[in-house]
Amino acid sequence: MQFEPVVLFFLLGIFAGLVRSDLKIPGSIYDALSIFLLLAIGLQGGVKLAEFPLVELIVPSLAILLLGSLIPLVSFPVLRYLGRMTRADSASIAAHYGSVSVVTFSVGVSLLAQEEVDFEGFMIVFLVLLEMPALVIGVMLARYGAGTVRWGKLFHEVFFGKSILLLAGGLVIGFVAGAEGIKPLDILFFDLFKGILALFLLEMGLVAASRIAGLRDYGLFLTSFAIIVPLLSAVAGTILGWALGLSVGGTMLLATLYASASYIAAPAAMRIAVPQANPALSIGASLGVTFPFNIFVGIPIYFWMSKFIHSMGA
Amino acid sequence: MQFEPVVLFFLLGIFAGLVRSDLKIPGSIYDALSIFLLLAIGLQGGVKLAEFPLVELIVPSLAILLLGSLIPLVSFPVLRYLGRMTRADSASIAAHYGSVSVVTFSVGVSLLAQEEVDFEGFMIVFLVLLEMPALVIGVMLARYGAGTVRWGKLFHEVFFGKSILLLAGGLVIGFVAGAEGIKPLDILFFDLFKGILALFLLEMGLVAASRIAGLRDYGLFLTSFAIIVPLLSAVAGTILGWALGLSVGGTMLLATLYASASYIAAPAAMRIAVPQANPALSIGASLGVTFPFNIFVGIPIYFWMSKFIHSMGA
Amino acid sequence: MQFEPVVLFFLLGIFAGLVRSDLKIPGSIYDALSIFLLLAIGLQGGVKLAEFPLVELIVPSLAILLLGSLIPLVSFPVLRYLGRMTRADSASIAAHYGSVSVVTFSVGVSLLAQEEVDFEGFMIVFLVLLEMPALVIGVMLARYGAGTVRWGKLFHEVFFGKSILLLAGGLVIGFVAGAEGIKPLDILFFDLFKGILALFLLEMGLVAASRIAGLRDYGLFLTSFAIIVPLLSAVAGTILGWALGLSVGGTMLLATLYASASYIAAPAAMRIAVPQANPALSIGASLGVTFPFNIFVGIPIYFWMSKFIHSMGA
Amino acid sequence: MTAKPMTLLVIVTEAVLEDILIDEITGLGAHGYTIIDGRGRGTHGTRAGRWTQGGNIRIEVVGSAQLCERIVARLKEVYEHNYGLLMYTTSIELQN
Amino acid sequence: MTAKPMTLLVIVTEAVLEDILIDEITGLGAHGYTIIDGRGRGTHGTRAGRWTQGGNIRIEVVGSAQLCERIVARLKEVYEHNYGLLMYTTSIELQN
Amino acid sequence: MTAKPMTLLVIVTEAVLEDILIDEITGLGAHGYTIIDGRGRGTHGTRAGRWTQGGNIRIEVVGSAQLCERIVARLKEVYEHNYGLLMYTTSIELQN
Ligand SMILES: Nc1ncnc2c1ncn2[C@@H]1O[C@H](COP(=O)(O)O)[C@@H](O)[C@H]1O
Ligand SMILES: Nc1ncnc2c1ncn2[C@@H]1O[C@H](COP(=O)(O)O)[C@@H](O)[C@H]1O
Ligand SMILES: Nc1ncnc2c1ncn2[C@@H]1O[C@H](COP(=O)(O)O)[C@@H](O)[C@H]1O
Ligand code: NA
Ligand code: NA
Ligand code: NA
Repeated sequence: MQFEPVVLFFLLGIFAGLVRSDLKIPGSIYDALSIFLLLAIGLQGGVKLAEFPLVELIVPSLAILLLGSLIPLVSFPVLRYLGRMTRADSASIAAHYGSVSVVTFSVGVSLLAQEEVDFEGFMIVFLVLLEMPALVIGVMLARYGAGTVRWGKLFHEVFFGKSILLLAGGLVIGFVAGAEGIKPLDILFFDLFKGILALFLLEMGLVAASRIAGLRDYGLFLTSFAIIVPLLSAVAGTILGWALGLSVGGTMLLATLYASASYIAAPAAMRIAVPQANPALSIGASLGVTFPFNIFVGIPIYFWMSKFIHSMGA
Repeated sequence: MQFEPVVLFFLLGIFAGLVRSDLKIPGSIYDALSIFLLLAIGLQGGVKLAEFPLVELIVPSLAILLLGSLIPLVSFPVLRYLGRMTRADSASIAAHYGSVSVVTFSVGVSLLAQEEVDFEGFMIVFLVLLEMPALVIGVMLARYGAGTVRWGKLFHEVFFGKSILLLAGGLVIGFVAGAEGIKPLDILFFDLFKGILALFLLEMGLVAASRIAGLRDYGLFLTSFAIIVPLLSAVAGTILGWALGLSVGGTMLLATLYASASYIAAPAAMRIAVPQANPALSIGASLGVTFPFNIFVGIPIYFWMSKFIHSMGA
Repeated sequence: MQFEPVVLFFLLGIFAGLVRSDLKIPGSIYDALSIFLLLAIGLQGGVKLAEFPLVELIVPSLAILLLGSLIPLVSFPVLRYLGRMTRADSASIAAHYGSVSVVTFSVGVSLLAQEEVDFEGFMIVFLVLLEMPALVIGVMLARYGAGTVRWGKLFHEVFFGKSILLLAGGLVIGFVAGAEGIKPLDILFFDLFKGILALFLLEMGLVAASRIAGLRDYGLFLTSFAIIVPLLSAVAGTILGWALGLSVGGTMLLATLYASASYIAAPAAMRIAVPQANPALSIGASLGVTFPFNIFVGIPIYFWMSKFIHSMGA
Repeated sequence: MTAKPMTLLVIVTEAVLEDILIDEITGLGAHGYTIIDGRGRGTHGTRAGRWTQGGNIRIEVVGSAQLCERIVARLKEVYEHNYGLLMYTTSIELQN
Repeated sequence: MTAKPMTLLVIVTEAVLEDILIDEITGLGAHGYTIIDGRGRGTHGTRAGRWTQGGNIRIEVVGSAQLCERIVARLKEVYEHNYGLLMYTTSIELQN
Repeated sequence: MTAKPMTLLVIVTEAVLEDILIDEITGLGAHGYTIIDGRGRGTHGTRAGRWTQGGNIRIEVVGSAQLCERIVARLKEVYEHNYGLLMYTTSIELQN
């Protein structure tokens, strides 16, 4: 199975957290690292997108969005009736798993670079597209028949929230400037990318450690949910990616997107829009179980699945 | 007209600000970026200066300082009598426009690099020299015949304030160490320069957006002032640069220096030394009008002017 | 004598501090820089260590630890009886000088790179090993026959404190990933190292300046102690390094380690474990005297000593 | 001295509510407020301020007793149930 | 209104004590606390907050007068001698 | 308990004044002060703390009523007119 050194920093962070080290990444540095990652991912996608006929993206985008929307819609009844969770918690968790994680995606990109496998630049467009709809679905599930939602505020938060804004902004800048215009920025946004991802994973490990500690409180059901749903979503993503004619790398990244759970955009949005939900449950599952699972086990599996389905098809 | 991709980040920042995104560059990151920019600009200048006979700088320095001092002296009566502003506001705004902006200068340097046009390293000496006198003139204009000024505190603030200190410090380090000694630092201070300038412009855009929103309060007079004075100053700078025998790049940078308005050193100094002045007016004009104008329209014009006057002279 | 441009940034920081400039490196940036330095030093060591038979390190490690433990044990009576300091102060200062400084070590590494002199990668293992025992000895000296020590807390603080954790964590990651696996991180952790060290030294200068100002309060005894003890420790380190068969670079770094005094780990540990000690004395000596002495005078001397003893032996 | 007796209301709550509470407070008539970042522990657990949105804020409002009462009543009604929230008042002398 | 009279205890001390004092305070029965970073000057000199460990923290505890007394007594006994420490109390109305 | 009744003076003002006000306060006889960074809104508009110099600071001084009166009088005279400034006092029990 493929080994990506960058995940060692995540392990170091988990270790530091578990032994209660005084190591802390200051909040402002964490913010700066995430601004960097989002912009860099966007720029990388934009540069690649510039060489691509955009209209050809419409059909695959719709297909990917449709399948992506099924994830929260299927997760909700599972959580609500199988897991006997409150309506608010079920909706909030469903939204987390329907949305995506930029860092998980980045580790996937990083593994592909390591393995020298190419991927379609427009995958980043899907990353942007997939971040949003699940949040809206989550809020609708939570409020169905009850109370009013401040939709305006929610849409604003989602569309102009910093993650979409930086991803989409980077995409546009990369697209407009093109590979040539971006060149003087390459060293910051491309060459340093992996090192900064490593530092980010260090912090992720620190935070995940505090979540892992609380795992037993969430129970067996939620822990299983946090592993099985990503795996099934990845299978669906692999099949769809292959059906859409994506490359091995692109198919693997689509599976990774479906399998990943949000822990930045979704928690903030749900805390405001579905305040009755207990944030410890949703963040605990997505950050304490799904994120490490994807980093260590999932991504190599999704890579293998993608290679497998492509070798079958061939 | 020349296009410099780095300004796209400024646009993204303005957009984020106007749509009231939650995107924020943490204060400490902003501080770190500006420490970096100031040091890097200083180092770049110092390295180039090391290859230059310093005595030859005395005469051009005096000429450039003299003409530079005219900017606040001419602006003051215009603001006071044509614009009917208070003495304090007129003096403070005059000081902002007499002083210079390091980021505007950096965008100019960046455009020259893009166009592969060289410039004299000692331009950075002028950047350092021009930052100060206008502030002193501004305070004198404000206090003329009234009250006492804490000159000691003001001079201390200006000479040992962080912007001069880092610029001049970088200049001296670059000068002492030379191109060879600085080499191991190149990758941080030279190769990353433009990427970090891009991040800085993102934050500038966010802040400029909040100023642009307040523009209508400042009125037509101040808005026109914030465009016309830089243009006229740039014309004067172009002529002087050409007369002093500067290259096309050097002439363009001198015009840019004259045209730029301070929004870091001047606001802090004026808030202490001329507290009666309304900071919203001076910062609004310099950051909400002049800075974007220079970035998008001014610098390409100044470049064209410099090429024009040199082709005429030839 | 060798000249390392990076120390010019330390001078700039001292200058800025002495003239009371408003220059400040934000706390979170300082934290980020130190996290970076510790990880980078660890990674560099780990990569080099990967090519080395580990068992051969056991004997030299023990010898180096033993001699290192003598430094606080000898310093304590000198401070207590010659310097007439309190038991707590003597113990705390002894602990500072028995422990080591990562930045001093980094400047040594930097000088070796400048001079293109190689050194043994496992030196970083000694850096990790030497940080701890002196702190434990210091606490024992302070508490001998008096009160109880929270040993559990102290050991936890020392072993899982961020400096050891990042150094050792980097070491392990570098060791596991190897030169090949670390390659995509090279540009961040190796190529940027010296530039970031320069920024760190700028902040060190700012802080040292505030300590230098208080020097006269510490008196002649402590000032002399802060120069003579490092010099003697370096002599011992040079002899031991040569006797252990280390290269010129390795010998010089061992001397530098012994000569350096802690100003991060030790102050934090002593403030908790020996609260009666006056932190102004120990930090003043280590940061206000020993650190600048080592940077400007000591390291070139230790380099010369190492070359001298090796040329004698040859 | 022209000190005016006034009420100081201190609100400690989740940072995620900052913008919303600013709207509430000024909407109810406060002429100003002061906000400080912090961390803490209460009945809703520990908020260590590690994550961008995971810290506390401490809002101070100086105003009339009636204003403070209105703000307290509104926040109790809408936010107390679902969010970490601590509110207390004390009497002060406004000096300017 | 259901305001309950309570005591607010404010402790300003060295940042290095944060974890230890949290243990003390909650060990003595406090249900919560709020911590804010700061800087300051006192009889132990200036702590400008420049170094990671070199700043002050300001801890607020809302509780009964007895609780606050217990905390004050304990901190005076153990920490006052060796650490920078300021403690004061005032009476407040807890609003929730 | 040896609690001493004292006055707490809280000053909220522009960060740019920090060094100057420290000189004023200690010059008027304060033995100490505590400063915290913040942001806020008042009659001089919003200071969101975005720019280095664009935030507020909150200064606490514990002292005698006379000291606090002197500081208030001085700050009103010199700074109130041109700078954002809020000052209030309350009585506290100093516990150490
Ligand atoms: N007894 C207390 N003393 C001081 N601060 C408190 C207290 N209880 C709660 N807080 C603060 O108020 C926040 C929200 O409280 P809670 O709703 O009880 O979780 C906590 O995170 C603390 O910062
Ligand atoms: N009179 C005072 N007013 C406000 N804060 C004070 C005062 N005295 C001390 N402090 C704060 O308490 C900390 C410790 O005080 P000390 O033990 O006197 O050094 C100082 O660093 C200040 O932040
Ligand atoms: N009513 C108030 N309640 C709490 N803080 C206030 C109030 N009014 C003003 N402030 C604070 O004091 C600062 C200066 O006030 P001002 O001079 O009114 O602009 C503001 O930026 C706020 O942080
Ligand atoms: Na997903
Ligand atoms: Na100008
Ligand atoms: Na040592």
